[in-house]
Amino acid sequence: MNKILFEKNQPGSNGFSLPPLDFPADALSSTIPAAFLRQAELDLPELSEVEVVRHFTALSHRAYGVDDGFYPLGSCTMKYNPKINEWAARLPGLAAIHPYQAQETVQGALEILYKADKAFSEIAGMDRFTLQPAAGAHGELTGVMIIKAYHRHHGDEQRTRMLVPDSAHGTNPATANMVGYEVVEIKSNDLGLVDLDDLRSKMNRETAGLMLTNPNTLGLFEQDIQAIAEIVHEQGGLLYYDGANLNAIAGVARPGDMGFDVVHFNLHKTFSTPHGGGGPGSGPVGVKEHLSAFLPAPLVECQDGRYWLDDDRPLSIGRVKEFYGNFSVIVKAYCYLLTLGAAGLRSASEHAVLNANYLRHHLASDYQIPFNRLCKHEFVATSQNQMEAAHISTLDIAKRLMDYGYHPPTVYFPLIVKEAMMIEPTETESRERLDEFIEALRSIAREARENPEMVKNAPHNTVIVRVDEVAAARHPLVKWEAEA
Amino acid sequence: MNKILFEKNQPGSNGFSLPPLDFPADALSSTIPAAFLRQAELDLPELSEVEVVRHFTALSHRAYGVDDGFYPLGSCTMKYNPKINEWAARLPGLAAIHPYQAQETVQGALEILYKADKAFSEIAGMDRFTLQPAAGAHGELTGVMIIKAYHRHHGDEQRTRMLVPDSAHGTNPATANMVGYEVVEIKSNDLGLVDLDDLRSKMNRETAGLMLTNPNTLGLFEQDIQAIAEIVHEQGGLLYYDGANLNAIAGVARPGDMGFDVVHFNLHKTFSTPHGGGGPGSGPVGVKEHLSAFLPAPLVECQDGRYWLDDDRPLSIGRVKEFYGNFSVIVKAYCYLLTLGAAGLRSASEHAVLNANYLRHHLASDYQIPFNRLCKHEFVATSQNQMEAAHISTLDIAKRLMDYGYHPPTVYFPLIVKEAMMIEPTETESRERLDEFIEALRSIAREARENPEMVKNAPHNTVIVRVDEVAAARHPLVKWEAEA
Amino acid sequence: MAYTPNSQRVAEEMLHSIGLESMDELFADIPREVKLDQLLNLAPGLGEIELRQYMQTLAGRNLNVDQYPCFLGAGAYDHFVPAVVDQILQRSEFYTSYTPYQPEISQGILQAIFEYQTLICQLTGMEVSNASMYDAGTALAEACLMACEASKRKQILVPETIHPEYQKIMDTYSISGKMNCQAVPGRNGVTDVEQILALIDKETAAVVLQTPNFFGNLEEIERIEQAIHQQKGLLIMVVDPISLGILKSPGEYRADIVVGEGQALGNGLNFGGPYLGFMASSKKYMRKLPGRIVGQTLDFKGRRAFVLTLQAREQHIRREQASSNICSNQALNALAASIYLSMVGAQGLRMIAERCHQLAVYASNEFAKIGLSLQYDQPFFKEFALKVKEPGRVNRLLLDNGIIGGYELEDALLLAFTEKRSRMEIDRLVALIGGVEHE
Amino acid sequence: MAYTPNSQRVAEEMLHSIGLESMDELFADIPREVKLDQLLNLAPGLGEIELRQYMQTLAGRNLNVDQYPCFLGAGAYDHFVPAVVDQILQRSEFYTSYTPYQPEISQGILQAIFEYQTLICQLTGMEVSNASMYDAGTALAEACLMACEASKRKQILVPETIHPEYQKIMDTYSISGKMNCQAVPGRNGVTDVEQILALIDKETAAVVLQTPNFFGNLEEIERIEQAIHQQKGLLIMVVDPISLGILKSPGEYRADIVVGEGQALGNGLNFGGPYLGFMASSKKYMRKLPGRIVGQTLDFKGRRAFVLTLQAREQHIRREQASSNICSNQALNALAASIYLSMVGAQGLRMIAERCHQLAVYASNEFAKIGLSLQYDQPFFKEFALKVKEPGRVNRLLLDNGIIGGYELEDALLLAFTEKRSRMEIDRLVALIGGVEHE
Ligand SMILES: Cc1ncc(COP(=O)(O)O)c(C=O)c1O
Ligand SMILES: Cc1ncc(COP(=O)(O)O)c(C=O)c1O
Repeated sequence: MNKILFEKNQPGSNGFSLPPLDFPADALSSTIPAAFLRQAELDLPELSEVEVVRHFTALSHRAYGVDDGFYPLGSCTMKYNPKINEWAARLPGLAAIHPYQAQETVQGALEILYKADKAFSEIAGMDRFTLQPAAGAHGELTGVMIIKAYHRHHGDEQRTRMLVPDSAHGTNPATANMVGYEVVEIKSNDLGLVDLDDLRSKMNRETAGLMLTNPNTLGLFEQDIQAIAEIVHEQGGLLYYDGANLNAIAGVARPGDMGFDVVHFNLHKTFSTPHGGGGPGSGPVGVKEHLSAFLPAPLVECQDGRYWLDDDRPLSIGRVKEFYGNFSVIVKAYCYLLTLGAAGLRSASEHAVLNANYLRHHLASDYQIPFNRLCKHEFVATSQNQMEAAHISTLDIAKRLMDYGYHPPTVYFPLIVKEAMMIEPTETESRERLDEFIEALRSIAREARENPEMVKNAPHNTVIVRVDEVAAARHPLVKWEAEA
Repeated sequence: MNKILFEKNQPGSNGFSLPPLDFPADALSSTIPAAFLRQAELDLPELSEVEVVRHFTALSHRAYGVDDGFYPLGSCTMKYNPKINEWAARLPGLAAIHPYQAQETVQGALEILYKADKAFSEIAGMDRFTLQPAAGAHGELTGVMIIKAYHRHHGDEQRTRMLVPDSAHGTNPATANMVGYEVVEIKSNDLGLVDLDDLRSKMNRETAGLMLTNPNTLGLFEQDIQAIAEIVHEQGGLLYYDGANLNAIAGVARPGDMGFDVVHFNLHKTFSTPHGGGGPGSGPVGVKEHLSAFLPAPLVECQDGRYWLDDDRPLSIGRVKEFYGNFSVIVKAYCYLLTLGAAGLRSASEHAVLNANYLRHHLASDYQIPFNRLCKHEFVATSQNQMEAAHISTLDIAKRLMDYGYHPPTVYFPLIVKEAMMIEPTETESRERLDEFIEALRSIAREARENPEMVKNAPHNTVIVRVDEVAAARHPLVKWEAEA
Repeated sequence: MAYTPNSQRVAEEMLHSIGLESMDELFADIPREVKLDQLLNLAPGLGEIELRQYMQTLAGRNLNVDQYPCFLGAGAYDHFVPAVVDQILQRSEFYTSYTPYQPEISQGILQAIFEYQTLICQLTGMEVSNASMYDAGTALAEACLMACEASKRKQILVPETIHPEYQKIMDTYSISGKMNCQAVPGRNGVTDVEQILALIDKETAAVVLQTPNFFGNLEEIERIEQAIHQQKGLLIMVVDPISLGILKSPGEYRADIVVGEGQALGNGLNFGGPYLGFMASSKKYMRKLPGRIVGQTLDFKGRRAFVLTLQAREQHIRREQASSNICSNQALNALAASIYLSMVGAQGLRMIAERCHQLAVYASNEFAKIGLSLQYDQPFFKEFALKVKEPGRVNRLLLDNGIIGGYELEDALLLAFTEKRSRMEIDRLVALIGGVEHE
Repeated sequence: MAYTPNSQRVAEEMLHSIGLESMDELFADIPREVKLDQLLNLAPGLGEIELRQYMQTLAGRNLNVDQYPCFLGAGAYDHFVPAVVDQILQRSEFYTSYTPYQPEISQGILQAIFEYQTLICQLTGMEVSNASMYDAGTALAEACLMACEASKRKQILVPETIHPEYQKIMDTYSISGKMNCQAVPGRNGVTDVEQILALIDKETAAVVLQTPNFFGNLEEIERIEQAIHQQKGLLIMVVDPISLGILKSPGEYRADIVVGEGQALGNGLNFGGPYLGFMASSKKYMRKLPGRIVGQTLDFKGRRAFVLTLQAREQHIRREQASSNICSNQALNALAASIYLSMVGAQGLRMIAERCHQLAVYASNEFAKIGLSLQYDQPFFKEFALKVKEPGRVNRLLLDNGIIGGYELEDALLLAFTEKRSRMEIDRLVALIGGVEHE
């Protein structure tokens, strides 16, 4: 049943055709020297159109999206992706335009970029945004490059270290490393927050700054954020805001007001653009005035109602992406902003936080919640109770949730919590959905006590059961090979 | 899990809004007298957008279309529905136009109607088409009304009978009745074809004509068609062509050349437009010159490259449909015609017939095939072998096919074959698909011998098992009622 | 481009496997005299690239209502359609499937129809709905046939305030001899109640009333309802589903059969189709309804299930005894209607209906301010006839100014106002029409 | 419009159930000084009706390539995209899902990526492909970092015939200090082979070669390949995937890492994004590849299954030791590429590549006929630089005549020819340019 595309090869079945050639054309070999021409066979599968459609339709039936149900994948903000935004991004006037068209022929597109920059700046409390970065990690990269360029510009070449909390997402340290910084880890304290003493002890003039997620990956707001900013700034460092968790506070508080110098947003999280099974995303980066000279070029400017691309930015770090970023994604996020407006944005955050606290509160009787106090848009539970009772791990619970029709939460992250289960409901889920989910998790807790094998061998109702990941990594088979 | 829309009602969850009112408006009661205003509560379910999307997405997962696999539903021509046609019909210039717009503002739409008429006429061997009818049965109705109008016009009011073969689709006799004719059934002979003697004995001057499907519902070409036409015409009758089976002969032979006076096409069969879970279809009706005055009005005419609607047709039967028919469906069919062209259309018929004969040939060893000779685009098999061996009916086999991932064939039709199983593969299926299907049916035949209960209790892998149809009809519950 | 997957080589192998040599032999049963000896006279096939460009060109020859504000109504309305609707309709499980004959594999479609039936009953206040008809006009014609059969009478009274196309369709269907449509002239834009009352007798199978009627005006129903029911005839009503957000439902009026054009419920204009006719009745007439009906039942494991039911009414069982021949209907359009109604909800529908009406009232007031008046002095819903000297000329001027004007009546323009229209657009409309009229 | 389903009443009940009184209390942990005390300065929210109209207005302010034939290329191409692609992409199971972390519930997406990887390997002739990068430019920058890490060297030789934006991205990424990009001037529109050969030494981590290069010309690879491999450096190639329908694949050239802009494979122009960078390498470098990789394995019942594999390379495991930070990639665009390649097949891709080339050759011949010549005398694929006096003026004239012209170089116009262009369009292009040039 479950054949690979290549196994469905049916020679001669492909019906594709081009318009008839209506001019004399010579053989390829007369216009391209033979040395440049392909000798190797090009072995792509041949399928009829209906078989292509059936193949991918069948694949879709083996996948699960937000439109299929509740998707409490922590840190990923799997909210509803509005359909009107999909429609808008597909308008020929927005989809069928070339990035190098004369600027007077793309005024509508430039206007969107310009206004998105303005809106993001307002939401972040920053002064200027670049829309080039293609995802969150790419935004981090851009932001940290800006930090480096800033320090260089100020002759601060000695700053070779970047502080990153131990609760941070893996992209944070990886980013710092990629930009050439030595990563210095900051400990979390008993409250799950940045340990100020540790921060103080590690922040110095050799340090470029601190990358922080706020609320952090435990879903907890860094209440000492002002102190943190002071410590970093005092030593000449800059504060980077990983906006993956912005959905907790958009319209309620602003990174800029907290003292952050650079921020990235994840449009594919907070701003409702679909994740696409792993992308495309968009990770715009905003900065305060003192950093804006370093933003990638070009930026869109506006004069007398005319929009234009300003590429004359001598201090710019350069370019981090072809053209102007993931434009269609930006269009969808912009539609979302227009739909919600100021009040809607705030209300979305409120409901996101309410939903998370509601789940946290009602799950606490069955699951250990290490930091069981007011959380923001997500929280971390663990399988400790179940582990103690019946050696049931977070992975087991995650797998069993699939049998109940759910996508599992994020698991084993953040690293500072053992057997972490990071649950983010988002604001687009109704109380009914949450209650059902609570019931499912309670039922699994019951099963863990009464019928642990059921949980340990889960999932049972999926198209495959658990896979041998170790074998996969040890003997990687990363493309299809015809059987000998 | 499987809740009805109304059971998902969540008061206050609907997020729909209108633009703000930017002018003063009085209360309704001041502009509409109270007697006209609704008193009864309007009880529609309230859902958030994501829940609407999830509801219908989940429903889609409990359905099966051509894009999900082989769909050999005889008489229904479940061929592939090309995606480019869906795209074309959704172009704002074709989808967002009002039927009463000034004709100079819809020249492109009128051109499509005009050219579709021309193309259908060429394919049918007829002189003129109306595109108003919304489906096959509606085409029949239109065609038979035209026949009646023709006879009336010629003072032939005494013609009160319509001949219909016993193998005909139910819509044929129902149509004749609906137009006020007495239906006279013509027997099929041992070859499964119209019994000429019976026809001769029943055709007379009180008879308006004969409704015929050719190839007929057994998938057999009425080889005596010329004699049939002569018998009917000799007595002043007219010959109606039910085009449901046109997919067998498009581009190979034409109803007009066979002597038919009126024909309908099913664009949702032969011309690849999707069936939509039961519609919309389109059933254009074509006639020979002597009948064209009776076609519904308006028709599209063309002069000097300008297209216009001609409503001045005094002999017209009138109108059978609002506006100009199911325009979007016609657009898709027209795209299909443009894609295939003359050679492609013929080739499609050839492959449709080849596929049917291939299946017939290779299934004959396991299934009784009452008329096991050259068929056209479909053929009828039966469960007689299985019935004799193990009391396994056609219904059982049909249900068991679902477990193998197939949509069942049409069953218990035509009525003249006991336990009929009408199989129409269409031309868009590959040999591999056919071979798999043959294998499945053979396997079921084996099961019928070796494990009959497996077949009798089928289906096993579907979301529900067989239903109690008798109870449904006896105590009809045809809308959702809130539980008391 | 071709959609046939079997290559020539494969086709030959298949032919051989069944003992044939050539494709031609597959057609050996067709007499030579009726077989084509050449290709049809059609253009050669196009690839997708060319088809795309060609269809774009044709589409470009039409002005569309996304570009030009549209005040045309007259039975097809430029109402708002949420993006969700088409997103769902494009799910191929829905649009590439056939009528759900096999319930085990079609529960999704059957349930959707069952929900549609329920929604239509809610909206109309009726007890039973079928799964849809081709459009309002054909639904009305079949409703009349149904009334004739139920009452064993033939006379249908049809006020001339009904949509002219519906009237034509009824007339056309009358060729059967099974019904007799008698037109009853209107008065001041509504049905002449006195005249109808005078005509109703025990020959009358049904009276048809459309409200809002073709001119947008609201019809008085009560007295006619009483009269026709007294004579044991039927009341057939034709309604605008959007209006039911605020207007009294046919159920409240005690109608026997209700039909209407469902296009406004989530279906685009599409140059006139596909739309859908909805059709509902009281339980009494359930077994006389044409078309598909889905019922709820249980599967043999006791789970709720849906299935096509009451099929004994239909052509494929009843054949020449069936009173309707309908087979395929407008299932996908009905699905659009269900999605639409789920998206807007009761409150949304009320808001939409109210807004349409408010905009129409606003427009009529603005026209009044500049001395233009309505053809009829009647309560209206979202559409009214504006008196103008030369409707054709007005429309041309509007078009020149980027507005799709109204439906041309004699000395009047029938103007429709949907919730998509804005005050600004109406102000322009009024100014432009005022300009011509006061020339 | 709102997407939050819980009404105020429900929200209050929820608050109470967790012991709170108001929404504000949910933010009690945020210090007052950093909390907003008013709404953001953003416009009030729009309903779908208004949003629709507004976005249509904005879209209407752009000229699009469906209306105007487009001869712009320079890294983004107006290639044909079959309708099937978007139909599939709109299936919400694909586009509303996250990265397939949980294999049991994501087999469809994992298999699609596995197929994508296989297709890219086939196309490039390489052994391993990742699941996609953001675009060609970032893929190239990461390929260079990868080469540096693999070779433990820092110098990257970058001919100036590479796309200028890719060069800029590489330069930007060099801020890390992990690599050093040395630009090497071109000669007559191609890499100056002699100069590169002279520069290659045992400090050289890699040479980057783009073919067809930014100017559309084909680069000579062999001698450079030999030299860099002799010095144990890497050959990184940047290729146009469409060209691989006819041109020698990087695998045949013995490239070590290959990247390219995958936009042309079924992705629309979208004003520059989202596109996708594809990235493949020989097996030797598999464990140094950035990004997701899907592998085939078995589930514990022995069924074929797919899973994200070799994750030890990635940031979420390796953290500050990871050489790339990439997390989300361009999965949906990669899916588009797979659908595209399945739709056209090997033969179709060959036909498309050939047609692009033929059209370009036809155009160059027509230009030659009227005395206009190419900037460079080199074999090209689908794009070439035409010498013109004032490129900006030519482009404006073309635009006035409904044609989207080329990319403006100094004294030249870079013109691209996809299979969507027709002889007629090219004839007009030639005539118009001829007109200005011969003024
Ligand atoms: C906290 C945090 N930071 C960064 C990222 C990386 O974002 P992206 O996947 O868009 O690159 C994620 C994504 O899950 C995240 O949760
Ligand atoms: C032979 C035949 N005639 C008529 C019809 C009716 O066509 P429609 O469903 O389009 O009304 C069918 C439909 O299955 C058919 O097979």
